[in-house]
Amino acid sequence: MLSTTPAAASLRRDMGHSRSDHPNLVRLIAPDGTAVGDTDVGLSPQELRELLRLMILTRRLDDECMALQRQGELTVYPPFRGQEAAQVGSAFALGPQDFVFPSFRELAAALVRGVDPVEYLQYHRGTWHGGPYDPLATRFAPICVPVATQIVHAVGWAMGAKLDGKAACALTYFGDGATSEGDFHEGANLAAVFGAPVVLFCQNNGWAISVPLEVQTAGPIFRRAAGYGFPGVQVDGNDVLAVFKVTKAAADRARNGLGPTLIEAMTYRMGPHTTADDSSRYRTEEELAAWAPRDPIARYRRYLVDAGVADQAFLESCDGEAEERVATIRARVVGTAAPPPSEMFDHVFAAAPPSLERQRREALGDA
Amino acid sequence: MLSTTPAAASLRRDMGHSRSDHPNLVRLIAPDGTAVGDTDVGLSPQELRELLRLMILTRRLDDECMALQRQGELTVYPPFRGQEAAQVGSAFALGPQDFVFPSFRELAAALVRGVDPVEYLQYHRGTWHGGPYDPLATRFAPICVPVATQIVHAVGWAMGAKLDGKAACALTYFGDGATSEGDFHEGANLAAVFGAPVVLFCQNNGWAISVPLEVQTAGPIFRRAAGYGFPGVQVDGNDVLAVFKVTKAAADRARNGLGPTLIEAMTYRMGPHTTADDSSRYRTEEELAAWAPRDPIARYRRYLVDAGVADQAFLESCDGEAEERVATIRARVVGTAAPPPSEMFDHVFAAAPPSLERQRREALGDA
Amino acid sequence: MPEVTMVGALNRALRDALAGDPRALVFGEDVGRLGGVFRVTDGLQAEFGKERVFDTPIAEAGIAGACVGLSLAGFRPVAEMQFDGFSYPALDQVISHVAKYRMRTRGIASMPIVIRIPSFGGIRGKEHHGDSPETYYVHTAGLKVVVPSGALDAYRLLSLAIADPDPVIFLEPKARYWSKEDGELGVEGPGIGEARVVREGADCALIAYGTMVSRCLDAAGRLADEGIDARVLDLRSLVPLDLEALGTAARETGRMVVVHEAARTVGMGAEIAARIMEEAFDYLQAPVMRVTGYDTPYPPASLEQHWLPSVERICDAARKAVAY
Amino acid sequence: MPEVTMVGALNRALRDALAGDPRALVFGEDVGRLGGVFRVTDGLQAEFGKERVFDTPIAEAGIAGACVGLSLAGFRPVAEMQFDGFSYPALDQVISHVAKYRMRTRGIASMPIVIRIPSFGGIRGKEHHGDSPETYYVHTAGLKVVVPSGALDAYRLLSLAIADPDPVIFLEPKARYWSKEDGELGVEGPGIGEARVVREGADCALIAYGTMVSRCLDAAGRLADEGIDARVLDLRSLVPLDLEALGTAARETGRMVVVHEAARTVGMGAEIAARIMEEAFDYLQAPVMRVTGYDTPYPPASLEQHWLPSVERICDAARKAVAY
Ligand SMILES: Cc1ncc(C[n+]2csc(CCOP(=O)(O)OP(=O)(O)O)c2C)c(N)n1
Ligand SMILES: Cc1ncc(C[n+]2csc(CCOP(=O)(O)OP(=O)(O)O)c2C)c(N)n1
Ligand SMILES: [Mg+2]
Ligand SMILES: [Mg+2]
Repeated sequence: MLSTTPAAASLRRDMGHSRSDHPNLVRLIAPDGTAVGDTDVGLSPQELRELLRLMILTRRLDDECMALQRQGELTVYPPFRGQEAAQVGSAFALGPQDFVFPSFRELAAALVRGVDPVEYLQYHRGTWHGGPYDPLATRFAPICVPVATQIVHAVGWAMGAKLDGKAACALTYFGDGATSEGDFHEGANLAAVFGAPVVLFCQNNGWAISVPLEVQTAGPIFRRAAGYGFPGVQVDGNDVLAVFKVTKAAADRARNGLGPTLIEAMTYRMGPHTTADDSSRYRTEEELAAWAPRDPIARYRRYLVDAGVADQAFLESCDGEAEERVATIRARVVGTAAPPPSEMFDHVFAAAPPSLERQRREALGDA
Repeated sequence: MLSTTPAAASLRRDMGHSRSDHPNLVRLIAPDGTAVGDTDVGLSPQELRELLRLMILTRRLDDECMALQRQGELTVYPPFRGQEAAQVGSAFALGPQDFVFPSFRELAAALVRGVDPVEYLQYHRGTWHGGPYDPLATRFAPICVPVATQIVHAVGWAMGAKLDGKAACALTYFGDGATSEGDFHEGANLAAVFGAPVVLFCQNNGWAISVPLEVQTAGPIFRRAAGYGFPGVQVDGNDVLAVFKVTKAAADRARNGLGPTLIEAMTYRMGPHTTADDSSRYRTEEELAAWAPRDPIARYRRYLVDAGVADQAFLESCDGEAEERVATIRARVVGTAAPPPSEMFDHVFAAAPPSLERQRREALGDA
Repeated sequence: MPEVTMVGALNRALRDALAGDPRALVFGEDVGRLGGVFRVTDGLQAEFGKERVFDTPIAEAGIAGACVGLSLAGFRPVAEMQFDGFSYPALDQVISHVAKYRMRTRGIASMPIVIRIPSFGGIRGKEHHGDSPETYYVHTAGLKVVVPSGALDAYRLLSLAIADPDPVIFLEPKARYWSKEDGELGVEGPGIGEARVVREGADCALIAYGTMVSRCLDAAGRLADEGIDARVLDLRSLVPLDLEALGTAARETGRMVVVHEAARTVGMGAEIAARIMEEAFDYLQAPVMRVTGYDTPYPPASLEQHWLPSVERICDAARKAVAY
Repeated sequence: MPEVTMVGALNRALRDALAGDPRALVFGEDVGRLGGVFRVTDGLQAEFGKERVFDTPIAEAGIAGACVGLSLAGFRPVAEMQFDGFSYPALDQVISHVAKYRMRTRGIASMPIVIRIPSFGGIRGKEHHGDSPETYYVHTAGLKVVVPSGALDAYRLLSLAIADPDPVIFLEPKARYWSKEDGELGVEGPGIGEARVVREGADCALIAYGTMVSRCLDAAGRLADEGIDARVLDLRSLVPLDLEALGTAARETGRMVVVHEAARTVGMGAEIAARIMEEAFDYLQAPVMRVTGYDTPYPPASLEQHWLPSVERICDAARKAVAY
């Protein structure tokens, strides 16, 4: 039944091998750390180092979350290992006025945006839905599990920003699998028609749980954009500078009133779909091995060191800081208890109607 | 709020003026009836005449339906005037093994496919939903009102035809408005992934009720296809030979295992959305006047006469036959009564469960 | 006192909301230049501009989802779904987000959304143009659901719905669109969550909403001729439900008939029967009767009079309840 | 006798259907190579090939819509929605087409579709992974809706559902997936539309389906210790509903408790309360009690034990009914 499309298959095979295989792919740093494009993306040395620091920190945190889940401190956790550049590079390109609409795998982006990881992780701890960080204060919408549904929220917010005449954009994260949903399409088309300032950021990590890209779509995802009448760009999602550059350009474009952009960041999910998943059931060791040398952190570290922007001391400080911060996060996560059951009734409506008040009493007694 | 996209606006403005305005448009006969492409599409003179006969007949029938509605014999009716070439040319390109999934404005296509117009019109008479012609025998699915939903049915049927190894395709009709729905997208993407033999036939008539094309989409519709990884073609929908040609090619392609094609037929709805609509509220006399000279029937009639394929006698016979057939249809439509109320209960399940049987007795007595 | 149709009253409520709250927006399919297929939004785009009153592509999930994003941006979206049967593509966004966003964000993100849906049958509509979608919404915790039965209350309920901090599904009974009422438009009167006794009566109570309220009044008239004194309760608000009013009616009459167009199974009639049992079991003199649409798809126009609750069916049920 | 889990029994039912009917197809998200996120389709692709058991893109409306087209092409589609909360994007296709196609075509076009949906809570799942979607389907005329409570009946019901000429929504209680039963798998026994008394009792009847059946059995055990002899009825089939069995239970015990996880308002409990009143009003000694999820979104994992009907809540309701 499955007609493996040669285009999609070769895309996955070639991705990252050499740039010329991939005429459309934006890449500034090759997997071996050498510059293959203009790496002056307008960032200061300190900012360049900051990108590395954030990737090291978030990876360390990701690892810790896996451990926390194994130890029963989180109910389930979807790791982003391998996707650090895609998330850090894109989130770093936004300003404080912009609003992010994540999917469910964007802890790294959340951290970059200043969301408290402990509050974020309450979702995976099973103590609250969505966050429960403040989405309005952080300008980071709640974790959104129904695939692709958050895309339309981002478009709606962007329509509002445009109505308000604000120079701000929305950026929404979603996966390759999400592009098959009707909501992706309705969102993209609405964004185009209303000229909404939104960046549609697809982390194409090659898999949607066990379903490979070629079962998800028969054409490169970035090419969808032309059909809606806005630009689509494919970027090496493991090249943090390239991701930063295309996202910055798309966000500027949006804020300047030029409408949406679709970014397809080619990356790879090195871990399982979630801690509940056994990815050895559907993908090969060879595929994993082929992606290992394209690691986003190793590549960028080497580039920065070679360029003289980062030295050994800096690298060590990153590791040290990560260790420390993650220890604090762990302690706070482990320390958080379930909310009182009354909260089930508190937030359904601004004011609970009498029938719900009765149910609250039924559940909790007259307390 | 509405960002009128120049591309879409100029498309509507230019459509039909001259071919060179429109590099992508397939056109064989210009609005003035002169050939502007290779008009040898593999049809015999008799078949060429048949196309004209069918267009004349269906337009006459369309007019009659409008009259029937005004006289209270139909509850509501969506006219297709102006779209005869799009429907007749495409339906004529299919074989008996193919299956059509219409929207709600395809009476002309239904007639070409051999559906009894009287049974078809029961829908608009309010005596039955969907048809009630036999969709399996006629290979013409029931009228489908929820916009775009039929597209996925067509894809499902085509997946089945492919599984059965049949050299058959599905063709689904939908409007420009339908392309904004999630179901359009999910259907197109599924079709691509499964290589389903389906022709996605969009009658772009410029309007979705009162909403013009440029509010519906910011890019030409046929260009969506590339994003899914299959061909998209834009055709002059008022040029019956061009429509036939591209549809035949797409159907052949599908039956030969090469997967889906998206056809965007540029046409115009000369009448109101339905008899319940007052289109003067939202579109101008000038726009209507600009489309009048691009009439699909006048153009093709002149072409056939000039080419010596049709003569005055033939044209008169067409009119005469149309008059006669439509009179019969009218008489039969007017003669059909409502079905017995028991039918409300008869067709919900293969066998009504006891609780529904009770409701039947409640409604109808123990009869 | 001026006479107003329900369409006119709804139009005025939207106009007043747009004028009174600069954050209110009205959008949907054909609500702009056309003024909606039922003209409920007539003239609003001309008056308030294309930025605040606008047409969307045909994308119901997109419309509902955009409401969520616009709410986060501080707007008050008032969206239209063109018909009951075309509100279903938006159900996922409504169930998964519109209803849950406040809960998910622990009350931080309000969803002051109104989704207007011309609903119910009785206008000889085509398939998908006569559905009663209330159960889908009423069962979804986090939504309020209201249904006006006449013009004045339509103004009141829509004004209150737009002002409400929570999402309100606003079901407009198409068959009552052209019904007229005399009186001043205003929001004074019963709020969301309050039912209204529209006819006093001591022998039994007819419980209804939307189009069925006037049908119950007709039935009550006929029953009066037979010596049966029927009370008629207009629920107005399906969520929250006025348990007080239901309990009172049950205790005072002991004989209850619930009337709605929706299919019977898990329709509002079931909920009301269950609630009445919970509220007033000892007062019930007869089982709560349900007069409803049948458990079949809405039938074609030519059969709808056999499907919709008729005055006769309502009277029959009331007679049975009284005679029980 | 062999011991089988519900997952194993469902897997066997699918395998037997694929083997027995060359027109049967199994598809959905991750049902192929992975064998489904719950392994219900484990090994089926290897055994029957990628043509008959296949993964789809993440497109629930597309999956449901494809079922319609495949039915017209003469297939028997057995589709999976990955979770309750992800079945909603397909609601439009299910309500507008899957449920109505037979009616629309006057019985010419059968829709022998099964849509399997892992459902309900109790597994400490994330948001959208613990919903009880039955009301949406039960209210939609034209669908059958069944829910097994144990492994053997899961085999029977799924086999019957696949053989059924009409669309069946097959809700699989996730919390029971790993429950085990001893016995031979077979289709003999109660059909779709028949409830089953799983424990006899004369003082009151507990009505449940899915996960709540075993909880009711636990409650009945505890009640027995207190001298209350509770009958437990496993509904199995929500549409068609076994009115006979409900009527009998009501007449014989006079005290009824309905238990489900879904939110209370217009949940199955409402329908059952209303039906029982219609069937057996004169026999009722107490109002029908509802023990249900609350009218709130399904809570986070850490609170689910406060939300789901517990043995204690069920016992309380039964005590109240008996003492009424
Ligand atoms: C509407 C919906 N359908 C199904 C699911 C179950 N599901 C969760 S994640 C996932 C795969 C998503 O793949 P992709 O979009 O590529 O994101 P990734 O997991 O790779 O980050 C699926 C099918 C869901 N969450 N929502
Ligand atoms: C899902 C859905 N939403 C809304 C409608 C109401 N409606 C009926 S026809 C129509 C416009 C369709 O436009 P288009 O697809 O261009 O087809 P055309 O009418 O031009 O043939 C709309 C909005 C519908 N039938 N279905
Ligand atoms: Mg992915
Ligand atoms: Mg159109």
